[in-house]
Amino acid sequence: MTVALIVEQILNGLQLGTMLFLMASGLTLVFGVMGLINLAHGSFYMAGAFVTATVTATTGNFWLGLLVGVLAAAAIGVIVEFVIMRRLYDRGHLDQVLATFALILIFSEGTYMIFGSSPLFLSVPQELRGSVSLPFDISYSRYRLAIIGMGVLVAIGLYLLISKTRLGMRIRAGENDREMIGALGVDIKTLYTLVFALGAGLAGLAGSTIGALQSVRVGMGEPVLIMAFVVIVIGGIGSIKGALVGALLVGLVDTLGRIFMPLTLVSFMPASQAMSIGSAVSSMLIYIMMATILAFRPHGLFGSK
Amino acid sequence: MLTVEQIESFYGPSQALFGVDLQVNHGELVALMGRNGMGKSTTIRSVFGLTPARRGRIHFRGRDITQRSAHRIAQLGLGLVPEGRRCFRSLTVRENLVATARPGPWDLQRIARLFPRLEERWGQSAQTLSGGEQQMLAIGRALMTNPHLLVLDEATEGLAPVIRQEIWRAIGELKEQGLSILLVDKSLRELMPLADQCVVLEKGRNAWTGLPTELSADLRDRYLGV
Amino acid sequence: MTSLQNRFNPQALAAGLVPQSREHWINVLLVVGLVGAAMLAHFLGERFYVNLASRIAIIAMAAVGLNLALGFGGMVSFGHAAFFGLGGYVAGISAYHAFNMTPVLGIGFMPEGSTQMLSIWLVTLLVSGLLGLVIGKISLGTSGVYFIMITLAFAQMMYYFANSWPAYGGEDGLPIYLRNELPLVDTNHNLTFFFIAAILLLISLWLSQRLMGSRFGAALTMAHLNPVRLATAGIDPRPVKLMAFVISAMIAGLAGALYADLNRFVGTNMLSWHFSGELIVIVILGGVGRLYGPLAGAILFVLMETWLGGVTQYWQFWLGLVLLGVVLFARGGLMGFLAGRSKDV
Amino acid sequence: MSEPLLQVKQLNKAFGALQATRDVSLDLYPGEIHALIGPNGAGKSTLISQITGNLPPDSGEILLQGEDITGLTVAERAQRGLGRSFQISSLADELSVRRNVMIAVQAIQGSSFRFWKPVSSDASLLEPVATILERLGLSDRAGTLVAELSHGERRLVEMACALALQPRALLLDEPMAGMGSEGTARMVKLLSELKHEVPILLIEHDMDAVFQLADRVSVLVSGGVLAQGTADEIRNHPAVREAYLGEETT
Amino acid sequence: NEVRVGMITTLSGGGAHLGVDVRDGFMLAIEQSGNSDVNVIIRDDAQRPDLANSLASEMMDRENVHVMTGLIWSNLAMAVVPSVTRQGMFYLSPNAGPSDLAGRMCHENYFNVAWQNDALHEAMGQYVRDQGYENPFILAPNYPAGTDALSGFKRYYDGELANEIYTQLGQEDYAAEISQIRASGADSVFYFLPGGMGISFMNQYANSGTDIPVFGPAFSFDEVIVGALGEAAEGVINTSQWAHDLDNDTNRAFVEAFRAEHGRTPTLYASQGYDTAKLLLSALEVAHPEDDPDAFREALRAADFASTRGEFRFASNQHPIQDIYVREIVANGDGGFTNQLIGVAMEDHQDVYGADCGL
Ligand SMILES: Nc1ncnc2c1ncn2[C@@H]1O[C@H](COP(=O)(O)OP(=O)(O)OP(=O)(O)O)[C@@H](O)[C@H]1O
Ligand SMILES: Nc1ncnc2c1ncn2[C@@H]1O[C@H](COP(=O)(O)OP(=O)(O)OP(=O)(O)O)[C@@H](O)[C@H]1O
Ligand SMILES: [Mg+2]
Ligand SMILES: [Mg+2]
Repeated sequence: MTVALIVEQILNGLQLGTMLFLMASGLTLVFGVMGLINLAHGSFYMAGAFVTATVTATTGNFWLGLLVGVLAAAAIGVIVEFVIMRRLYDRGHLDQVLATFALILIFSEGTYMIFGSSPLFLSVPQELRGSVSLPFDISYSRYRLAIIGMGVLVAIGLYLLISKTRLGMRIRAGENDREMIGALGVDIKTLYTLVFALGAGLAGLAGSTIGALQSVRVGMGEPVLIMAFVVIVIGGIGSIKGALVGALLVGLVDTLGRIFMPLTLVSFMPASQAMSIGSAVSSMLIYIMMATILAFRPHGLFGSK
Repeated sequence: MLTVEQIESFYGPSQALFGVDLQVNHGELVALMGRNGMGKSTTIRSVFGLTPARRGRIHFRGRDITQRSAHRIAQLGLGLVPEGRRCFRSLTVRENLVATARPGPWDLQRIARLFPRLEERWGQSAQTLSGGEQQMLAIGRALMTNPHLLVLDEATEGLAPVIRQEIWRAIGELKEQGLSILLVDKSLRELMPLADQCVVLEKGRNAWTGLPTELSADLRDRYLGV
Repeated sequence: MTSLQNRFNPQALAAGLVPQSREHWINVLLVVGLVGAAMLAHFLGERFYVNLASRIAIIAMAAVGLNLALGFGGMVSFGHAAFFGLGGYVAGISAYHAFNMTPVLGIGFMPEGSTQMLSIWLVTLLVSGLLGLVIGKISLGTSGVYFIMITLAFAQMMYYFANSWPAYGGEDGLPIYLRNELPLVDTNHNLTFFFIAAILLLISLWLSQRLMGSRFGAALTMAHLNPVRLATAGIDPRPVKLMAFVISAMIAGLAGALYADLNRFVGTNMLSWHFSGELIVIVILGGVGRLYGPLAGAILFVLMETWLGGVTQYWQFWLGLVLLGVVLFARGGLMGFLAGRSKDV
Repeated sequence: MSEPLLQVKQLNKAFGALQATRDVSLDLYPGEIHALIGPNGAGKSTLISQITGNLPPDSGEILLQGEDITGLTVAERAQRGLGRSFQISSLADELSVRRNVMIAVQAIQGSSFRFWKPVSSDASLLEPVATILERLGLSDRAGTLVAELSHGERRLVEMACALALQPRALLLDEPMAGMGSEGTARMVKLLSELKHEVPILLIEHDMDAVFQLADRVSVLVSGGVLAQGTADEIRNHPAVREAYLGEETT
Repeated sequence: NEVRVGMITTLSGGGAHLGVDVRDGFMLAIEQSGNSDVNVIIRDDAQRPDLANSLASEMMDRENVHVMTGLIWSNLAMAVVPSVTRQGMFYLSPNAGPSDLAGRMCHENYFNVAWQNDALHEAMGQYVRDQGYENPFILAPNYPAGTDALSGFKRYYDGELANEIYTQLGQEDYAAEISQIRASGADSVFYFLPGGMGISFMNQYANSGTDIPVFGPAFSFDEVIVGALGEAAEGVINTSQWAHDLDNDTNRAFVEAFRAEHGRTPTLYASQGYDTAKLLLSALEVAHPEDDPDAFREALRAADFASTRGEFRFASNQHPIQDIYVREIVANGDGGFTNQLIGVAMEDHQDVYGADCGL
């Protein structure tokens, strides 16, 4: 195992992290800030990917597809918020869970009805194919680097929005006491619609970009959703910073665990057994990590009570 | 400026107001009085559209606001200091003040002058403020919206006498500056000299309305238990 | 309605859970309906519907378990599949070893499994209780969504473990050749099996009713609604919640054991987060913190699953719509809809 | 004078730079009402929270009947007879007044790990609750959900819960706040009776009430004790007037 | 006299396109036969064993079906097949072939018309060896089908391995594994990653610019997946018991008819569904499963039908003995990509589990 490979694996970890962050940021925003549990977040992820794939296929222009995909996701977000979520803010979290679970079913099957059961074709845009070479004679995928960059931008943008702008303050205030912020003259409803759309848009962005690297198919949102929840919980709900750190942590632990867990076990047991046990453990790794972190920091790394 | 006519309000099935009348004229300070649970806060909630009145009418600055949503009512220039403070926990003092501020004579400097204690805690999160500090913050927050009519529900609750005197002085000043005020408070002593008009509620109805000077001992005894 | 009348009814109030007349009748209706349907189906020779009834009863039982933690204790566990699946695997593994006469877990001194439901149930209660204790102890340090996720974490660990553990079939799962047995009765007879399930369901319902009516229930409710208040009164919320969690785990585990026997199969899907989610959905659907909510929820959910599946390929779409309808238009789930707003709790 | 029932010795608590409690020592004797007054943010509630165990002190110790309880949890202290009311009321809104109070009664009767006997028919619970509600004039509200009470009514329920614990020492954080003149009057009457059963550490900004009730008064200013003494001593204490009372005269 | 066929298959969730093709292939054959006595009841199992189980009991007890088929996934088959066959029901597997059902748990009423799970992997092991590759890098998800896949591969590839790794079930990001492959100095890559996992892997592999040749079973390269992969899949070699350009009359007719009806090229799953129906129909010619089960069973064993894969017969454990072909993914002229038959990896392949089967 060369240094170069180790460095490369660390890069891979960071990059998986940023991918997760793209998804988690929207979730933590809607969830921490509006106090809304949105299981359907994965559906926006899926929606983004499907629209992007379709538009790209018809126009042959990935970037146009990306744009439309993100907007579509946001638009769906607006509709969902307007028609359903609105009625659920003053209900308990549980009603939200049920409603958004229902939405998952509706979106997934709906996607079947529209697109059929086959996964769609969506590939990395020409400009970002192949890889660039970095120090330590590592060559690294251009597209993945681009995703890292995008993740960083989103992180900064959101951080500023929430903690620095008046809009951010109002959103947080609304989370504390909807009634009061209304009584002080802020139209919290519209505000929340905006935030929800933003969250959905981010999910769409994640779906479109990551879809090009993975697979665009029904149900693609669910595993990511779980991961994203893990991330925001580790980081501390509502904290963009937390989401970022959590995402990177999960990305690194997962990636490195997958590689090094078996390697370490090999020294104790026969190779193939080490492989299977190793990967068994590594697939539990992030959950073990989450449990441990929560056991000691019940509100995540950056969460506030 | 504000006229409330025969409003009836409900909490779910249970009725809290059975026809309340109320009028606040420009530059006036009206005191809303009554024992616990008589409907003072409910009246205020109804004015702000938080517990919309099912019957009756509410007009503010010439507009009918009976059915308007809370934020649109507030934007017309109604500032609320709610019962039980209800500061925004997770925001800092400063953020609490600016988050909902609207342009006008009241700004941070002026609040700081009114409540020096708060200025010392600009960066502290509201949930860790002392009860009294929260009260000051709630008042400051309402003033920052630069209202035409300031509504205070038990605004001096839990304040140290010195501070309370401060606040009464402040309220006095505000009145001088022509700000109209509707307030609920138990301490008649400070209220009487300021109030232009007293409205006493009893079981969700108007029991008595008049000048503070006319508020005779037996009225006080009957309606306020003093 | 109910909420009003009970205000002045110290009886109902104090417990907050003694069924109100209307709710009471609906509860009775649900139980009688289920049992009646099963028997009718049997005499019409519709074995399938008998099995369906058993399935409902078992799922409902698991949900009753969850409801104890989620509805009454405010502990939204997204990991109850862990207990359900564990129960299933106890039954499966036990039968497996009894079948090939090998020691359990391949460890020499262990017994060679068993096909006796009673002993299997006992073991199930034990292990799922223990697991509940461990998971609960660690998880109860957290609250809200953190609790949801930490419980999920534990379930996921078990899920991945089971998937990659070849000894008991991994993801392929573990068939049970013959249903495990009870003395005196033939568990392979559908109606008999249904009654076994139904009786255990009723026991767990009755149990949680007593529980919630008792002082423990009162403490649990307060631990849910306002722990600070409870502590100020001198009662530490943690052990109260933990106890509730353990009991809930045991019930879910037992249900799991039955489920494995019903399907003559146990697989990792019994441990998957989808199943945890489904349980939560059923509880909410029925009405959170309503004693018979889980039963109502299970009946609706399973019937929809079966019926819609026959009608259209896109049945999950319609299932979604129905669920959505319930949240939006039936506050407090089915029970809220049928029996009106729940009192006190 | 007899043994102090509650002793606070050299208590210190800082929030970052802010010294919220500075070397505070005070004691509470049987049969007395000891009022704790001071400007807003002086550290009164913080002090109470440390006594009840909601906040850990940085240094100092707290004795209840001579026993050091500094290390105990909230629940343990409550079991040893420390009752409190919160400044910002903390009740279970979704439950009826009766059930809120009942928990306290249940607590002092010991084990909550009784799984069988239904509380609904448990006279040993219902009767004490009824008595207390009677005493606070809440009887007709017994069945009402706390969420449906007016502000003042909630404060009364707070009191009821504290009383139900039959505490050895009672810590009240602004019980009169938002109470209305009549309510205040009733509360004053109640406390003056009560102090013979249980000594009270009373935080209150309503000076009329304080000076009517208090046997002794401690004045807390920016975390430290500025003055201690009888009501009259304090009333005319120049520093106190300057820091707290202002020109208010009674 | 009507014949009721219960088809429990996966029509929703991640793996839906397999079920859909099995169904479409099956129904196509039924329609073509014009046999109006055959009545097929189709239900979606949502890839859930417990649901499949309850559907099975519904099929038997309510719909009174005579024959069952349709299951896609091994774990569902394990949940359903043993209990239904034990109750005397005939089950024809159009896809899943777990080793237990081929071996110690085989049953006279259970016929597998597709393959035993290891078949394609074994054939690929053979092929890779024949092509003279010396250290392949092999990977699969860490679950039974995955471990079976790799052991199947190794059963016929007995040379060195660059590395053997198990990925996570449902894993979507393979950057780490791909880096590993590049660093391993392998001369070939064999992977079995069903469904979305495979698409993700291949996408990322292609994008990473690694040019080590890739081999795999057809499961990861059916026409649908190839469509989703586009040029990313170009040049990949995969083994299949069938190919759409396989040159025999039945197949030509089938592919043509399928394209005509569904406007897409059939996948191997479609062909399996089609063959299953053909087998069923051929046996129905002889006997009705209810009136004379033994004759019906014998007729099935005879496998006297024209298969889309040409030669087809059953081994004693009632699993296929068939040729396994090699296909390469090439551009199909009009911008898309498709599988092209390039040879035979193994003739008369037969699984190794039959030995443990009592039949
Ligand atoms: N959320 C609510 N739900 C139901 N009833 C309520 C609610 N809030 C208040 N009430 C009832 O409405 C009546 C009036 O309450 P309100 O708060 O207006 O009284 P108040 O005059 O403000 O009393 P206080 O001086 O104690 O604040 C009371 O009887 C109270 O019980
Ligand atoms: N967690 C905390 N972090 C930082 N500062 C705190 C925290 N809790 C309290 N404080 C500060 O400590 C000081 C004392 O607060 P405390 O609530 O004890 O005041 P108080 O005497 O009760 O005032 P009041 O009479 O207004 O209730 C206040 O200035 C408050 O801002
Ligand atoms: Mg009020
Ligand atoms: Mg205080």
